[in-house]
Amino acid sequence: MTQLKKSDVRLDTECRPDFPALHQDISSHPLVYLDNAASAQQPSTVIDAVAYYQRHDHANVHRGVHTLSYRATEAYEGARDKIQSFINAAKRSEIVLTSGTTESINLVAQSFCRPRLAAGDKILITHLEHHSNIVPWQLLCEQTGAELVVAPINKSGELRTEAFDQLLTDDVRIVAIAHVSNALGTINPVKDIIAKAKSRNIAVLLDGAQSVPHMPVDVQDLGCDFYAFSAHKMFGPTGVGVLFGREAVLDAMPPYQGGGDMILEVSFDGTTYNDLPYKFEAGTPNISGVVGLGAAVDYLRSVGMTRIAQHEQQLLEYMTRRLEGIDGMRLIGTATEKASVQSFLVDDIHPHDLGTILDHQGVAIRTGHHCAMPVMDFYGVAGTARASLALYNNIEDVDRLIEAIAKARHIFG
Amino acid sequence: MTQLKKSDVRLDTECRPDFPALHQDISSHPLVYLDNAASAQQPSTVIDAVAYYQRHDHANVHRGVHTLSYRATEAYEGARDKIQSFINAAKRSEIVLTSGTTESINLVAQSFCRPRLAAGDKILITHLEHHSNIVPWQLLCEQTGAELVVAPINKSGELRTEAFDQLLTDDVRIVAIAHVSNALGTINPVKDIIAKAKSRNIAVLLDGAQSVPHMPVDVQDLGCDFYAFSAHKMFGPTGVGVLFGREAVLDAMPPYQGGGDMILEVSFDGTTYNDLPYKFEAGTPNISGVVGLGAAVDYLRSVGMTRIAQHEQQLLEYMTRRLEGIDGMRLIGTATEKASVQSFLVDDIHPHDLGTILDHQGVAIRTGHHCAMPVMDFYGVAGTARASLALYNNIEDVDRLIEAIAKARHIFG
Amino acid sequence: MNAVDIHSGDDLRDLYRELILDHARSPRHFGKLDDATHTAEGINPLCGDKLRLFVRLDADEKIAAASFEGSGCAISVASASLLTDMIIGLTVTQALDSFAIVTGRLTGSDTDRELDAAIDLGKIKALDGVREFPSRVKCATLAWHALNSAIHGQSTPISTE
Amino acid sequence: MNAVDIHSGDDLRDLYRELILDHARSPRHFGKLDDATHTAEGINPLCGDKLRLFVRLDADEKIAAASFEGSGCAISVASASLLTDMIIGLTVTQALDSFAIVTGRLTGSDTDRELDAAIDLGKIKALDGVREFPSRVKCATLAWHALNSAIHGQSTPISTE
Ligand SMILES: Cc1ncc(COP(=O)(O)O)c(C=O)c1O
Ligand SMILES: Cc1ncc(COP(=O)(O)O)c(C=O)c1O
Repeated sequence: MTQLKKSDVRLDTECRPDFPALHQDISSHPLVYLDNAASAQQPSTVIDAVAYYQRHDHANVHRGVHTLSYRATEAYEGARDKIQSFINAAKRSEIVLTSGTTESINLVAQSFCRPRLAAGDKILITHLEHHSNIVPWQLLCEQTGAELVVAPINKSGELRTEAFDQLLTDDVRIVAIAHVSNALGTINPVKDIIAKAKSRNIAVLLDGAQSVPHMPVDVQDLGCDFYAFSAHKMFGPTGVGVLFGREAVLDAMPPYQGGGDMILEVSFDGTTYNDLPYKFEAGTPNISGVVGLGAAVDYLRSVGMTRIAQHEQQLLEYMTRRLEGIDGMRLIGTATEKASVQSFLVDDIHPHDLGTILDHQGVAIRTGHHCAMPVMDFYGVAGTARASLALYNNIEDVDRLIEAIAKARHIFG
Repeated sequence: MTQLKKSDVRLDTECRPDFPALHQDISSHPLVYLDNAASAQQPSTVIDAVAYYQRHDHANVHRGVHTLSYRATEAYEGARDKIQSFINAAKRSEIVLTSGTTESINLVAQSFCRPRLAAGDKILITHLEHHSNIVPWQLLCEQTGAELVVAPINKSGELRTEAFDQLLTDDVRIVAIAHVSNALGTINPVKDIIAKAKSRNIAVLLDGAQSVPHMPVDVQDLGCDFYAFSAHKMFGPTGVGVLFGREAVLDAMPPYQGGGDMILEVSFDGTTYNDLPYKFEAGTPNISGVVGLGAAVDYLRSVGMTRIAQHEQQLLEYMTRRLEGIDGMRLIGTATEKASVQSFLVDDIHPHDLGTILDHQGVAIRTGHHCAMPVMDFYGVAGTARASLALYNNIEDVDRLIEAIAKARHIFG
Repeated sequence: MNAVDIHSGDDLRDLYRELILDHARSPRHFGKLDDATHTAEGINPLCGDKLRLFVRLDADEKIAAASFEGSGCAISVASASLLTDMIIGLTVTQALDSFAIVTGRLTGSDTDRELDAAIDLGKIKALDGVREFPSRVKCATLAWHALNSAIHGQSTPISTE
Repeated sequence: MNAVDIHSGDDLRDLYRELILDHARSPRHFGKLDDATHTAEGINPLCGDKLRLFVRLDADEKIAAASFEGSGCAISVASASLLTDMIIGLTVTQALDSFAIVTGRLTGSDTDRELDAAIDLGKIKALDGVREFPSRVKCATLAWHALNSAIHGQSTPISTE
């Protein structure tokens, strides 16, 4: 059996003890968690930071003069600073805290695009997007008469760049594209895309839900206008996400939702909105969730994004090799540049049946369309099985996956 | 010193031990937390339910076949059932989980109202609303040319019902009104208002952020179309809220945000939306927050909403009497029907200075405009000090408040 | 992986019995029924199962023919196949009774012995293994819900999520 | 409440010194300056403080007159009042230096001794008590930020939230 070098890439030995959920049995087998692209587990530091906040520091933020409110505000705004530095945004006002990637993208569709779109304008996405980066644009097109243009992919699951270039015409108002595909693992050539779009003054949104947990991300280096991601995929809590937006762009946008905190003055004669980023944070935010996200950022930085990327890269190669070794295996998503995700089908076992049999052996994978039905249509399948890695996964996890698949083939055999 | 009857209304003795945050010193004084209208503290059962979920059951919901995903889905959907029964909604599909009251109201403004509003149509609110029930309608008016009509209040902070009746004309498309005012404590005559609106076929949204934690709420008995509230004011986590909507009304609305989970099928030729309530829950929801909200509902039911209302009513009466006894006291908000909140000003001490001095004695109150600037304008003040009660507050808390105010008067004296 | 085999063999074998695998591989009455009097679609967004059930009622309210088409996991396909096998020849009332019985059996929510006795479940009992797999119950009941709505003449697709 | 008095008396008394209370009650240079050459508004959404600062620069870039109007808590009003007292007669450079020094002193982020030495802080030191009350620092610095933006000719209201 091929082995990874046991050198400094064995992140898992270092990190696994930090994640309580990994240390449990499922159907009497130690859990192997390979559903990280759907949602990752949390280290104790995140869980404890949230609980500590609730036990000691909770109050509403921003408008309070009393001690707890001050502490809550410091904790909340302190997390924003951590996020800013984590993705290297130029200013803290560029970090808008949302409820997740989905809300971040909807915010851009409604606040940035909707007021400036005319019938016939185009929005350019790709065929490999997550529903969260499709449906908000479809809704927007219905509302405005704009047209959704979809750049095609090839059989490996890679963007067809020559076709993309042709679709990138001057009537495109925004390019919205996944940094990393959740169904296929493809890493898109986003720097190229941004350069081409910028040369035509077209705005670019990157859906970073699947990149931020797995590789270093530097929004200034990328040069995109918007970058959206979710805390729960990067070892933080659910219900929290981030929209990075360039200050000049955010400044020119009307608010998304109305409510407390996003205003400076409200009167029935007229209301003035608050400064960035508060203009986009209406209502009481997910304070404890943001505190948890701050702790998750601390955790990721302490491990180091480059080491994480290396570890996962090697593990992905190992997993791909092992999967390829199985008779009747069909890998879906075989791009040259890939991260942390492998979709597949075995024989004609329905992925859902496969998922059940694997779960019965303690191996958690996701099965189905992965919120990327157009990708499934492209490959002519109803769904796939998907194993997705995180920093805590290891060779043993992959071996358990392979053995469990063998058992499924045996049952269906 | 007047005393409450020590009978079964001493809820606080029963409940206080359950709330860890209450048992700490602030500036070397035991904390007196009177900022509940801004955000309430959480019982251990809520904090522990969230942490337990994170340690044992976390995965993404709805689309997973593996055990953790199943457990997470059960926990999430189980909380929805609890909420349904708590507010007595007819169906679980009427319970839409949102990020808070603010998002709930924005959802109604954008999905229910926006597609059906024409220039000149009216939206009727009142002068005592929270910014969350003003600004979404102002944004909507800008977007559609509709007109925001504001029903006046009287000096006690009560809705002027005869004026309201005159404003309730047939061109009103929705009445949006607080069940209980967060700045003044006024309980609005919502059953009357709903009856009048219904007789003209006008939709009604109630902002229940300040009612759900303090009194029994039965949405079927009320007969409103929408009811919005936030978990963090009812002893649950931040970042979670509820929109109750009548099934027939929700059914006829287009989705609010696009993304995962709110669809049945996505293709570039057209997308079909999911059933209720999922149509309105795009993206990964705040799973742990919803689990916490479920635990908060369990907590409230175990204590009993009628007992809570009685306890707070008696404590509010006591607090009002004690405040009235202070020289230079000006009570803001003196409606006959009130709940759990008292705003006030003392001498010409700026509320913010008062807040600091009280905090220094361990007494946490909120000061400022309470996200209700039009109310402040109405009374001609820049802000007020506000003490707001919850089930765990007691006579000693009120006594500490009174003493702390005396100290402030002494300093400014 | 001996531990796995020893421990988990039974539940899984119970779920994926030969009869189930057989019906999944070679579904009976598969295809469109051109002269159907009733039809309904069932969708299970969880696994992407999607099937359409066809029923032809004859003059005396008996099910003269039944078929289904679509795709899904082994459990939902086998369940649909077993369903068509079973309901042909039943009266509408018996078919609705069997809907109630089967869904009740599988969800554990309803075990009306009286009904149970009245109708011969036959091979449908092969689905019982699904009870140990709560996340799969919806696969097993999908076709039955479609049957119910087909008979009641509902036209929108029903979803078991 | 003896405990309160014994323990917390000092910090609070330090914050609300007589000088501060005096300036809060009877602010100096209060009102509009009709011939102002520079003006800016400061808003602190936290407590609803809102004030407008007026400055008149004479030909040789000295501050010939300064005033403010608006409303706010004792700390922000006293701070504005002390500010106007202090800056009249300073050069623009000195005024900007004192902005840097005062905000630095109060936030603890910047304690440039050199600057400190060059300018006589005088009564401004009465604001030092605010350092023990981090949530109030923004009240104390509000007028100073308004001064800074007035001189730099910014026209949108500045907010210290
Ligand atoms: C009456 C009222 N409505 C709406 C809100 C907004 O709630 P949230 O900030 O949780 O969205 C609040 C609380 O601040 C409130 O008191
Ligand atoms: C690529 C991608 N985009 C968007 C999303 C949506 O994220 P969320 O559900 O957290 O809003 C996901 C995760 O499901 C994703 O993988």
